[in-house]
Amino acid sequence: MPDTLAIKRISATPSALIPLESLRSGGPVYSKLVDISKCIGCKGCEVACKEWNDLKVEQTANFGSMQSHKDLSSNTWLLMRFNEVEVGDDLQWLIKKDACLHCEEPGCLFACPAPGAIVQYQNGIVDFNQDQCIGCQNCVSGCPFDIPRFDKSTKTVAKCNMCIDRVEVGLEPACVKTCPTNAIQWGIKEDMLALAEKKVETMKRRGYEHAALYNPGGVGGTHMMYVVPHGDRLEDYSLPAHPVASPAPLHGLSVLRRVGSYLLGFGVVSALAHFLAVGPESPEDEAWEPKP
Amino acid sequence: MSPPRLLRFTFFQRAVHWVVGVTFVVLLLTGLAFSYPSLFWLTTLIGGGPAARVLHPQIGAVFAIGLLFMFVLWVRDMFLDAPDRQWLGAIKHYAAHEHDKVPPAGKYNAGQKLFFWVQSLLGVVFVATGLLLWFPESFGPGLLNTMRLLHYAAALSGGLLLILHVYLGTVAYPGTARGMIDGKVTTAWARLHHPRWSGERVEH
Amino acid sequence: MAISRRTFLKASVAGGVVVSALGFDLKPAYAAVRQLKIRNAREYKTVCPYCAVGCGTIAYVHGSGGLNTTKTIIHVEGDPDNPINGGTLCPKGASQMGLAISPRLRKSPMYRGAGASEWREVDWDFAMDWFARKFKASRDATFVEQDSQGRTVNRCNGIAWVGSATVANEDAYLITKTMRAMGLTYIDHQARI
Amino acid sequence: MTNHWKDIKNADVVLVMGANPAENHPCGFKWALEARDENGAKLLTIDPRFTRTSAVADKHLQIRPGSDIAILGGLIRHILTNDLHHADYVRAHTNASFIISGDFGFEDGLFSGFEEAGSRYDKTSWSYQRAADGYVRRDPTLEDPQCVFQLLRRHYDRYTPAMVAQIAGCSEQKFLEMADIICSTGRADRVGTIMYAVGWTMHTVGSQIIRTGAILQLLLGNIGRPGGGINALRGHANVQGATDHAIVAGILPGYLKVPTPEQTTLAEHLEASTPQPLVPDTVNYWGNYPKFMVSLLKAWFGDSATTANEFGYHYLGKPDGDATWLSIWDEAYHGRLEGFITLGFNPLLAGPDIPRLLQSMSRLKWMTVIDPFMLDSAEFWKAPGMNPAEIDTEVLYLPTTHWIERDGSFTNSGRWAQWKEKAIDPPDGVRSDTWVLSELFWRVKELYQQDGGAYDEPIQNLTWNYLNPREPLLTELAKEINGYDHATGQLLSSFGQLQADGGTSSGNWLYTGSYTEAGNMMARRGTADPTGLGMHHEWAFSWPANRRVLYNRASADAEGRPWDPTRAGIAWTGREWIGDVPDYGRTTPPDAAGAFIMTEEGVARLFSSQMADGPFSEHYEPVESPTVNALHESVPVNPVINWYDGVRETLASEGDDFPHACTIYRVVEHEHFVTQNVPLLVEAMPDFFIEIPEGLAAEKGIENGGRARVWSKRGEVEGVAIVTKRIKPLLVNGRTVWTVGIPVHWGFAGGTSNTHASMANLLTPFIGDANTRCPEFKAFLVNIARAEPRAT
Repeated sequence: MPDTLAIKRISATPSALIPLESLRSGGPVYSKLVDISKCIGCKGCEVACKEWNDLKVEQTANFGSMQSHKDLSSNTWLLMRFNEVEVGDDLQWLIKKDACLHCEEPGCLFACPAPGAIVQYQNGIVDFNQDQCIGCQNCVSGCPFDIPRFDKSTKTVAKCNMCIDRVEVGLEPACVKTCPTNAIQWGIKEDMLALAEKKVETMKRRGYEHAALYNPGGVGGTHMMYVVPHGDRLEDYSLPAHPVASPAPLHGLSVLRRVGSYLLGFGVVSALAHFLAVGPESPEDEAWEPKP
Repeated sequence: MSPPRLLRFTFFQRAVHWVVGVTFVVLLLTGLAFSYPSLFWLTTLIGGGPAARVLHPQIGAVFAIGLLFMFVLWVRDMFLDAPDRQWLGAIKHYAAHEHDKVPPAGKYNAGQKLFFWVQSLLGVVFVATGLLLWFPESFGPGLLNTMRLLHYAAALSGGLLLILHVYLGTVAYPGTARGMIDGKVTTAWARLHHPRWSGERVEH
Repeated sequence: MAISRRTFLKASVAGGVVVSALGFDLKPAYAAVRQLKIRNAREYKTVCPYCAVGCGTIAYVHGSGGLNTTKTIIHVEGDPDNPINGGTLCPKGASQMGLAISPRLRKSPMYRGAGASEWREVDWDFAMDWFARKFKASRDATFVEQDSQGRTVNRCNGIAWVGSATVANEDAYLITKTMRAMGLTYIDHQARI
Repeated sequence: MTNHWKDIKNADVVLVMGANPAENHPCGFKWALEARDENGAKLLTIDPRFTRTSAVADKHLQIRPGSDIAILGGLIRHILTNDLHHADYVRAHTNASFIISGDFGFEDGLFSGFEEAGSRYDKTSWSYQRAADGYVRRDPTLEDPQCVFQLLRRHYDRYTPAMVAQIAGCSEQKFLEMADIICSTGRADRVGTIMYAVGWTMHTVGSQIIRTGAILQLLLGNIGRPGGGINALRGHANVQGATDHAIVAGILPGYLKVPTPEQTTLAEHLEASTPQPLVPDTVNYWGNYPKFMVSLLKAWFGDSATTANEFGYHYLGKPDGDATWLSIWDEAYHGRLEGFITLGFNPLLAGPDIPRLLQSMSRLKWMTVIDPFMLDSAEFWKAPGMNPAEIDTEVLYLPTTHWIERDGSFTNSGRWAQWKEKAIDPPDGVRSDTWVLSELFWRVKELYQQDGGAYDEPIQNLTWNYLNPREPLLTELAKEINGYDHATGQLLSSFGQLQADGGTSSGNWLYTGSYTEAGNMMARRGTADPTGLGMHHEWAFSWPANRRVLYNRASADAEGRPWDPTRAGIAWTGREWIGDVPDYGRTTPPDAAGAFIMTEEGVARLFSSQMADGPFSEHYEPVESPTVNALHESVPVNPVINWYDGVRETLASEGDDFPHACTIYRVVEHEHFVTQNVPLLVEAMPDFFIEIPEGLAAEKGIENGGRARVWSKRGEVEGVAIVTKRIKPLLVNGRTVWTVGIPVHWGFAGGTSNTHASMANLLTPFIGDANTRCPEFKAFLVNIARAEPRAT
């Protein structure tokens, strides 16, 4: 059964090595669409995610917020973040569903050195495979949205897998199914884009003149998109304005990789050149004969 | 009849050297595997990706201990003296095998001494950054990135040193490796490469 | 002696390539999707136990129902056919399996005597006997057949029943029926608070 | 709810006040957002806090806890001064034209007929003027100065925007912006709904707040219409059903009345309980009261209910006064109550004034707690500050099944009774509620048979015709509730078939039709929605008679044409009504009777003499208020509330330092106390907290995430401080008033979280509404200070 899911990319694996089944056309490409103007921050999605995926309950403590956890973790793949923002007289309680956006150009996958630890399916889902994960956390650096989280006990990294077990059999992810106000919707990405357009219009009609779709091009678009009432205040939702698939730390790494290969190559070549030029120096004339 | 031999390294010194050497090679190979997807197959040498991920820092710990012993064992011999400075001035003659233009070296020539110091410095970087990377959950991603870059940079420098070290110790100067295998070198070798030391240790 | 250090290295690297080529299996990379956990579960249509929106839910239950088995609830999610919630559930509803299997559910009657500082586990026969006798004693002691003006009132003043807004209609009805027949008038539930 | 959850999608304006549905009814709230986005409806919140509902609303107005009537009164004035009411609706479907006695008046905060001594009203002057034919005099022009419409105008004229702002602490301008939107639905083509909950009911003027909301909706012509109504959002799965089935003081199933001592015969009871028509053209459906009552007695006492014994009328206890929640506790407090039984309920934490409840519980002889979980109430003798050795109350705890281990039906807030399947078996050692109840019944009955005792005839004669008398099936009970025709032995299909002669039985007339010969109507799963309005007549059963919108006759005009054809409730075809199940005779012509068939007026009451505290509403301050009553200083609080002995001393009085308003509430992650047993929810909202406005926190040196202490005259709580922008300071009568918010969900009996036994109801006052005695949880006074961090 799982073989029917067509694969688009596999971490640290040249496309030539991607299994043959994946040459089939991919089937539907899905996307979540989160309408922030309908989100009431009820944490239904957060809880449904944990329940469906059998994620461990964590000991939390109220830190002066309606937010449950301070941050995502390997056992909390989805977190509702709350932010009170005041612009003049206008109080806005901004509530964002924070979880993997499933980038079309997944920085995590590009950064991953372990073949098969991150797989991108043609339906848009980017999934982590803990069996192959080596726990190096390059994916954490590679993610422009700061999503993957390391697990101390398993020494692997985990994040939202878009309930791939449900999607595979034609169900929607648990967060989508449960969302009480239909703030999270699910469907073919093209349909979701059309719906998003409608939602942006609705928001503009309601007076949110900066309403916008968040489907950043720097990562090739995402498979969880947001419709944001305040498109001009993305930072208040902690949404990066211009995320890219290879953020700065990875640049450093790739530069270093290149320098490294030149350096080691240089080492080998110069040793060889030296040897050819001057040869070995050994006391052979005298070494093997005892002195008279 | 075998040629007369001088004891260059004790058993303990050789053991320490090989512990450091072998662990470093394994670390370098697994490290390369982690940073170059095309070399990921190297992890297979020690049981595959996850095993390599678990073993790398543990081997690193052994490496660090070895390095510490190495430092203690050799540090007294590694301070540069006046002839060493002259030796350094004539390093190109040394490389060109112009034997007569190179000031005589003691047990260790100045290049070897510098190698020691650079290696020790890199060792500190390895251990410090490696420790942080071993327990990444305790540190922020920014710090970890810096540490990871430093770790990689040190690894690459170390790799370069390894190439140099192996080349010089084997192909370039035949007979050298024997000192690290059974501990003994020929007097001829010693006279050639470390005349001052061979003078001190004239065989009876 | 025949194998120098260099040749040894060469061999091992080649060996590594061979080993990896043989052992390098992509299969797990995409076969790791876990199977749908409710795939063989039986479905029961029920209603969320919390607020009064009345969300339809489906309880997924493992166990064939055979004589030697007990049913195990493994998951609850919204009933998409229900016109009210259309399959959605709030965090309480979405985690209601946690209530159904809460480790804090109790399985035995407990009794606390006057002045005691701890509970004592008791069996159902003791419990119900105690309950009925206390009930009758208090009813007998406080029952008023006629009030001071001689009007028939037939009420039991000494016992109060409270709850519940969380039981089914049929239970609620039986509570009212039984307690009113016993003459109780102090009857109330969560509607007021 | 007059309407139902999905119907909210049909509204043009959704006013959420005294409720926080995003928090407490998220899945029902979706329909408000559907209206907002699909209809272009305006979603408004009026609340002491900017809530999760406010976060998605178009506008929010912050008010002081307890100032609701001022706001609503201001809205009524706004309508009447600007002629925004739905004139045709008001004329056709309300008692606006009814003429009231010339003796009726209102002065200085008191309606006419106030009796100082008894703190009650003599309601004689609150009556209609009668014409020679005995029916009420009416003035269709609404010009008569004594007609309800004119009285209404005069009464609410004092609620000027300035006065509203002064009382509620909001800005006049923001109030008016809100008013313009709310009052925009007084037209045929627009309709608005109100969603309210315990934010309205839990006040000393709770019932009157709701009445003011109802008056508002009637003036705007919104009652009975799809997308309209006044909708109480209930907080437990079966509050509605348990109320319908009358686990409630003062009523019997189907809102029949508990007999009183004065009603010495069934005939007297029926006469007193059966209203007489006040106009010639009213259906006066409660005229059928005798049929409902006799059928109930037949259901309960079967063959023992005969005309000879007045159908067992005297088997029912007749209380000598109020028997509601607060009175029960008061009986216990004074040592008059011996036994206390609680089932599926944690009464101690439910408050108010937990310290007082703890004392009350210690004075009981015995208590039985029946619940799947060990409750704080059962362990009251272990509460902080209690010494078990000094408490002689014997306590029995019985573990029982919960919802998923039983079938049966829950009736939701929208009156839909939905049948649920049993999913799993209860574990060994756990019994059903029905088993416990039957066992108690049989054991008591047998004890009486053996030993005799107080009047046991009703117990011996109670019908118990169940296959397994020790554990009746819920389907058997459902059928008993539905009722039988005794002549045929068949299940009834409509309460129209009920008889007053003992020929029928029905445990609850409202549920007749829920389990018929055609099967269990509550278990129906048809999803068809031909009207597109979300009525879903084939899904479950909605009382009464599967009607989805109450008073739906009022959704059409005098001629039976829907006010808005795109949102027709029912429509007259010339021969019959189509659409929803009509709240009217199916073939009764539109002009034959008034639209409100349940009233003896045939119309809805803008003026009602049935309330204890006035035929109109009036703003009275909470018993603990940070300010004077700006309307009438001499009558600050509701003059007819009941003061239990010793309660005045537990309230903040002059000279006490309790400057801040406080209100309590639920959060979305918890449902009262039971969810403390669900690990995922404890994770989602772990700790007791206190919501503090930024300015107040700064003044007190309280840091966000630090700890704060809040105390009232009755008790003290301590918890994590959430310092928020969502509560602003209010300018009330010239003084700045801060509001502090506290959630209710925590207790002391070992929830999975560490709460330090901070319970919101340690703070609340032991005082209730004048009509229902629902306690005033929502507005009281506290003080606040920083607390030092404590090890958790």
